[in-house]
Amino acid sequence: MTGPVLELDRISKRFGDNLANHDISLNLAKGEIVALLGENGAGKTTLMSILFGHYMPDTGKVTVMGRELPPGKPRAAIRAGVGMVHQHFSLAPNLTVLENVMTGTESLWLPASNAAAGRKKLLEISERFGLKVDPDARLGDLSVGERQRVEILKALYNDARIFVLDEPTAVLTRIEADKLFSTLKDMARQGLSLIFISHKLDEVMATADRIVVLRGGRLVAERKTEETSKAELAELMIGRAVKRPVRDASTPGEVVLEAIGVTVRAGGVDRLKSVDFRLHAGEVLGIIGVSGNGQATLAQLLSGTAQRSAGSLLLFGEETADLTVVDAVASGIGRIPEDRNREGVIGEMTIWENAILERLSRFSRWGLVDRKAGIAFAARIIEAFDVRGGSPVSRVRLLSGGNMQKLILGRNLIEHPRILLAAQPARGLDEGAVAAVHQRILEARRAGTAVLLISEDLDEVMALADRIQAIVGGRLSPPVNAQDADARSLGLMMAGEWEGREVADAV
Amino acid sequence: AAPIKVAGIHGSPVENAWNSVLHKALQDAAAEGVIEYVFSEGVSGTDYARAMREYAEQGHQLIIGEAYAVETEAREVAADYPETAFVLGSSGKEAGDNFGVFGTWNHDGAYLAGMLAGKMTKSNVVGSVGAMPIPEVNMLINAFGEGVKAVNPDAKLLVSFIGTFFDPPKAREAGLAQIDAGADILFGERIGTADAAKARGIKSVGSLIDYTPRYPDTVFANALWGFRPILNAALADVAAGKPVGKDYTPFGLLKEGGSDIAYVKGVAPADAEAAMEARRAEIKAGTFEVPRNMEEPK
Amino acid sequence: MNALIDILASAGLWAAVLRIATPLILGTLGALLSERSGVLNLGIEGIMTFGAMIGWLAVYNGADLWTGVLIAALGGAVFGFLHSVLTVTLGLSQHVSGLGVTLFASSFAYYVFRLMVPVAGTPPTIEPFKPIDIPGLSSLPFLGPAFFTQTAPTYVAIVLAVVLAYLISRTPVGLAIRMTGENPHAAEAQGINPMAIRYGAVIAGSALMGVGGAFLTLSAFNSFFPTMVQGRGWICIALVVFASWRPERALFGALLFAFFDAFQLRLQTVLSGVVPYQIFLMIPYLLSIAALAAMARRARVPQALMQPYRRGER
Amino acid sequence: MRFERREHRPAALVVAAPLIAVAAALAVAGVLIALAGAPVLEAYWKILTSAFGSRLSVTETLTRASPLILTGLAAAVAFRARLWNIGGEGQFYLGAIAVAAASAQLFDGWPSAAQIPLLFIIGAVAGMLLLLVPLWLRLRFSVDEVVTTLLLNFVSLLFVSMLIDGVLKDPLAFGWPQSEAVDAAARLPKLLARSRLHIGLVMAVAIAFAIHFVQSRTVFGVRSRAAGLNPTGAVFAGVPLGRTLVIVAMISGGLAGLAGTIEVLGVKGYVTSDLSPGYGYSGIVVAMLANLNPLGVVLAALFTAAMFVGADGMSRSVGIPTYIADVTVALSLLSMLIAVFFTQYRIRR
Ligand SMILES: Nc1ncnc2c1ncn2[C@@H]1O[C@H](COP(=O)(O)OP(=O)(O)OP(=O)(O)O)[C@@H](O)[C@H]1O
Ligand SMILES: Nc1ncnc2c1ncn2[C@@H]1O[C@H](COP(=O)(O)OP(=O)(O)OP(=O)(O)O)[C@@H](O)[C@H]1O
Ligand SMILES: [Mg+2]
Ligand SMILES: [Mg+2]
Repeated sequence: MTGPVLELDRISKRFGDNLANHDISLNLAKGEIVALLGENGAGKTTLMSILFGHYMPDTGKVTVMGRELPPGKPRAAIRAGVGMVHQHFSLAPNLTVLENVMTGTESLWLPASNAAAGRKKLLEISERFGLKVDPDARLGDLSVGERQRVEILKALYNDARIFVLDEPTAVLTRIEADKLFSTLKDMARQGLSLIFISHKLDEVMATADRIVVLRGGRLVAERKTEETSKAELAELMIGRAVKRPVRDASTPGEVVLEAIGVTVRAGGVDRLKSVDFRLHAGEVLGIIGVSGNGQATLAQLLSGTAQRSAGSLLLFGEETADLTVVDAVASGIGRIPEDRNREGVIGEMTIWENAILERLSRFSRWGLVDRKAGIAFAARIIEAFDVRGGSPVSRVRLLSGGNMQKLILGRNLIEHPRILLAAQPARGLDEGAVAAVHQRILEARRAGTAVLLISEDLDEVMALADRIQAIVGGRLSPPVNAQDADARSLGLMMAGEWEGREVADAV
Repeated sequence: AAPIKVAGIHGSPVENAWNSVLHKALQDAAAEGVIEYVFSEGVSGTDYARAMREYAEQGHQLIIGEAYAVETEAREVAADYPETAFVLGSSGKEAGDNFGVFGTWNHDGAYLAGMLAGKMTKSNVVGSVGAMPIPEVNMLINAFGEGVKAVNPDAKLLVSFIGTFFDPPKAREAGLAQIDAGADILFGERIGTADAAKARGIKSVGSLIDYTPRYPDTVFANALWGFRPILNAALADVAAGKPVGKDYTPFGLLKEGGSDIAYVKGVAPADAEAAMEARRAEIKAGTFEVPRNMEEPK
Repeated sequence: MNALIDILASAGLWAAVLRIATPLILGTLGALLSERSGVLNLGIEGIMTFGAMIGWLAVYNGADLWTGVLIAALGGAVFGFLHSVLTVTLGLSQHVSGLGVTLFASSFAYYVFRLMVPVAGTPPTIEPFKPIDIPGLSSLPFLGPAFFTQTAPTYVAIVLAVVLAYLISRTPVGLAIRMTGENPHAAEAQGINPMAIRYGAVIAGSALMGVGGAFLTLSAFNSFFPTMVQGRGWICIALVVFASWRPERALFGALLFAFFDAFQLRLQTVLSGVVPYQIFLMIPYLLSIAALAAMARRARVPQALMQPYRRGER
Repeated sequence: MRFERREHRPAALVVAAPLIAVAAALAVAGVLIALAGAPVLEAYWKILTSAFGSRLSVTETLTRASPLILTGLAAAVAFRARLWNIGGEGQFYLGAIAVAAASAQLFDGWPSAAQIPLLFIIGAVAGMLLLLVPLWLRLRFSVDEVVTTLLLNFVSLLFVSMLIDGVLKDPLAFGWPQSEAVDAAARLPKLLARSRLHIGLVMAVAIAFAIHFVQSRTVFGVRSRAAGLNPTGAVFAGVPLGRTLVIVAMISGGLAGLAGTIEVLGVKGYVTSDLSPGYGYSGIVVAMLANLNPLGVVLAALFTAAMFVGADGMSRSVGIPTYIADVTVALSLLSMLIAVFFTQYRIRR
């Protein structure tokens, strides 16, 4: 074989006082798939952004096919055959798929854009790699999975030989993810080289040829996949062994929350269709399903941000009227939102303000905020939940995702809520953080909190939940006990395979 | 005697015809050594009172300007600076000893120009474009219309207001609209009107200043207004230490040599010119008075 | 009623529509180009003023008319550059910077004008653009006087609207501008430099605004007056919205507004004072707000409008 | 070259930046003054003395600052909650015309003590109403308010111009388009005789302190900030977004309306269509200069007013075109914006 297609040579990058990358060197061979692993904030995205020219490295150079890339020029990287699928999608929602793909691919000074040729090329590529799209669809109308496809097509369209995918599966379901990885392997077989970033060790083990681990901005290990294990990788990432906790047996208490025939209508569509469930004290009820099937609405309903249009909701045995955020918080429902950056925190506000925002009335008198009490409350959370990276008066924006999540958990759990609503609580977190979050949820369960866990992650649900219901097209399956469930049967449920029985139950 | 220190405060840029009449008279006086002249232009209503006070505090003896948009405040300022003489264009009355007023009464000239236009129109429609229907503009347009009707009772007068003092392109459009509506002579209270006439090859009448040099083949008559007689009267009062709290308007009348008609001979029919000159003599002699109608022309 | 029909049937009305619309077309296209790349340019009122002044001043000092137009474009471009530095490079808030540019450009224009042209009665004049006679077309009955007796800049403005519509929807650079206005991060990921695109769009747009202003002094009239732009720039901002950021609709919007204005001026000659003229002047603003409300759900607004883009910041 | 956000702002820089900005603006203005053939150093001195050098100049500076403080606060309050109210100018005029109408038509002859407080309320409500329209469009149709508030300025000004040319026209104003004068009892007491300075200044400063208190200490302050910074997050935390924005809009529009009110009651006595030399727009710049801090608004408004009054007076003293005043103000605003930026960001490579 010829030399590596890509060489990163002694890359360093500093943000303020924060050393994001330190002296990192990395090679990639033709047809190879490398996985980049590391905790949140380890510097993975930074490294890839330097490779792609989004960021200027402080030192070091990037060489593609033997030619050094000028730093800080995405255009040069694209020309050299580097394609990047970003952690946060880089797409223009008001343009069509074809326009998104074609923009920037032609000389800007051409008097006309050759859309016909572009369409032909796009369709060819989508055919060849089995990535089906409608070139004329408005991007904003596509689902997350389809957008992911467009991102990949964009890179392929640019004749990329080297692919960088930053947490490509973070927002995909298991099924979509499996499809994605089979496409990626196919691409590698066709001679492309890939680097992907992931926190999911299963995917990494199943897909990568080689695994590179970053920690604290440094490259700490490099392993051939066949020579390593999930346990070793987890330890390399975090510097110690981590094991995800699993629930132990317990007997559930009385019913604290019951939904009977609840329907939620939003935007002219029934997002939840006559769903029933019961939540007991001291148990975890897992709601599993492919994203877009109504779990967000279910979470909103119980968070107090969406209202039902039919059915009844019994909270601690009593019929509730419309549940508002204030009611929910006041009646002891702890809420962990699905999107911590958008919903969970206000990044520009301080940690203490974020800690008390949803229970402001308790931290105020005569409409005046009790700053002292708020700071003390935040300090207690930081202490008890091991939130690292800030003091009560520093801005939340400065916390990493994992620590942000700990803060959110802390502000909900420190007061021992009777119900905890946890929506995708470990999404995007690294192994260590996932373990910590799971630990907290199980502790709460042990203390008698009723936990409603909404997740797309089968492993997570099977590890934490006592009973499991699947959500499909806004309908909830009847519950199954976790010990009776396996991946296969849950997969069937997620595909809606309970319909026959459901009718029987309802009679 | 030492030149009198005079300050001019112009609410508009001094290009504006009305202000340019004041400005020119003041500049001439300064050139002759009669006064020392400083000025501010484009002074908005909010700043006007401050400009007055600043000049008063700087020791200017006479302040010339316009009170139209600040009638109340201007009088308050004058009351605060009794040592300074204020003579301002105003729609109101004089106040105290040191606040004199003057109006812009060049309607005599407008009437006379109307007499020429009335005889010249073939379509029997004449147009007029004004800024907005304020009394002095109304009076001017009405006088022009009276002049037309005096010699041609069948003629019709079109009137447009552009709603602003400074939009020559708009005045031009208004003029063109009137030509489209049949007018074949335009009275331009606002600059820009004559441009419409010029574009369509018809004649037009100017106001306040002599527009003929600017539009030689278009503007054949102008209702001139002169500020020098008013200024001289005010200066004389200041020099003599007499109160200026009076109305200086009459010094701007044709009778007093303040206003007049300037026209290009031979454009209007000879008999029309003769009739007009006869009327002009009557006005000078005081035997004829042009009606002063300040109602909004319809 | 007959009077109204007479007005509508007069060629003069339609000729006036084109004339009144010209500076609005140019200004609207300029603002639109800039907004399509994600930058709101509230400097427009001042930039038009400066263009009106500097274009006229050049011609007054001996340049020919088209050179005057070019200089107005350059003058506009300079202020576009200033606005770009503030909003694109520094990422300052666009409306604040725009208001600052308007204040600066207009007062600077007046100051320079006053220094260069010491007052002498009414402002001096230049020989403006003359209506061009298009053989065959100009002599057509009704159509000729209505549509083919304009000065050259009017035709240029209309052609520019078509060109810009084509540029934005059909060319690679148009695509790049649109993507930058929708999501600059996406543009950068495609190898486009969003900063450069924004600079280009703002500067080119400002040049158009400058030309729009110069139309007032080089064609609609023949001298410069301080304050003569009279809010035409703000109308352009409204028209961009009314046009939902599409050049061909901007052309229509400018013509529609000019129609109201020309109609209003003619209506006065038959029914003076019946409808306050202010009502007519409010129309473009109210229509734009209504258009916004009607189409807001369809999300035609460039999504990154007014969002600064800073490299390497998340 | 790239800019990096500073996590900590060096105190020295925060002090030095505005000084550098003013120096830069004056340097450029100096070139223009020199072009006009005037002595530059004397001109600088005159700017200073015309703004602060005499009883007249000080009172004039303060008089001009009074409405600016209020329009500046109006912008600052709204911007804090990410409500882009560019409509201060229109709200100013509606507030002004409302009090002019009310005083002349309804309260004629009422005693000051009854009339003035009511007029304040009426002026504020008029401003509020004008801002509630774009807010409603935003909440109901998600129409961006930058453009709607901007456009409503022109609608509002035309509306006022229609009124003062129509039903509210002062019959004693000889046909000039202006409103009837407010009742003498409605005029605000002067702070100093023989000046234009009125108690509106005291009120504006007091309001700035009140708003500072509300924003930093109250539940509403925290909520409105949250709503501005991250609406989705705020809703999740139980902040009633619509209600919070409505209150913010009422405060913001109300303040701008109040600015118009004090200008009519304190200075002019009636409404004309040139009542405001762009107070609404300058208020936005003032708010930005102050970094949206209510107390900073007071200083920024004083600075802006002093710059204008100083440069305007200077032009009269040294005999150069008056337009230099606006040029100087524009230059200092632009350079101040840049300076504020560099206190928040540093250059990296
Ligand atoms: N634009 C930026 N400005 C300042 N600091 C940054 C920026 N981007 C990254 N960092 C810093 O660089 C470090 C590495 O961040 P990076 O995004 O590369 O982490 P990551 O490994 O991709 O994490 P994750 O797994 O959560 O995506 C972070 O700790 C952060 O402090
Ligand atoms: N714009 C920024 N400026 C400075 N530091 C930043 C910036 N963005 C992120 N950081 C830093 O980056 C670190 C990691 O941030 P990052 O967003 O990658 O976290 P994360 O764990 O990856 O979150 P998520 O899981 O949601 O992606 C944090 O410590 C934060 O301080
Ligand atoms: Mg991350
Ligand atoms: Mg990352």
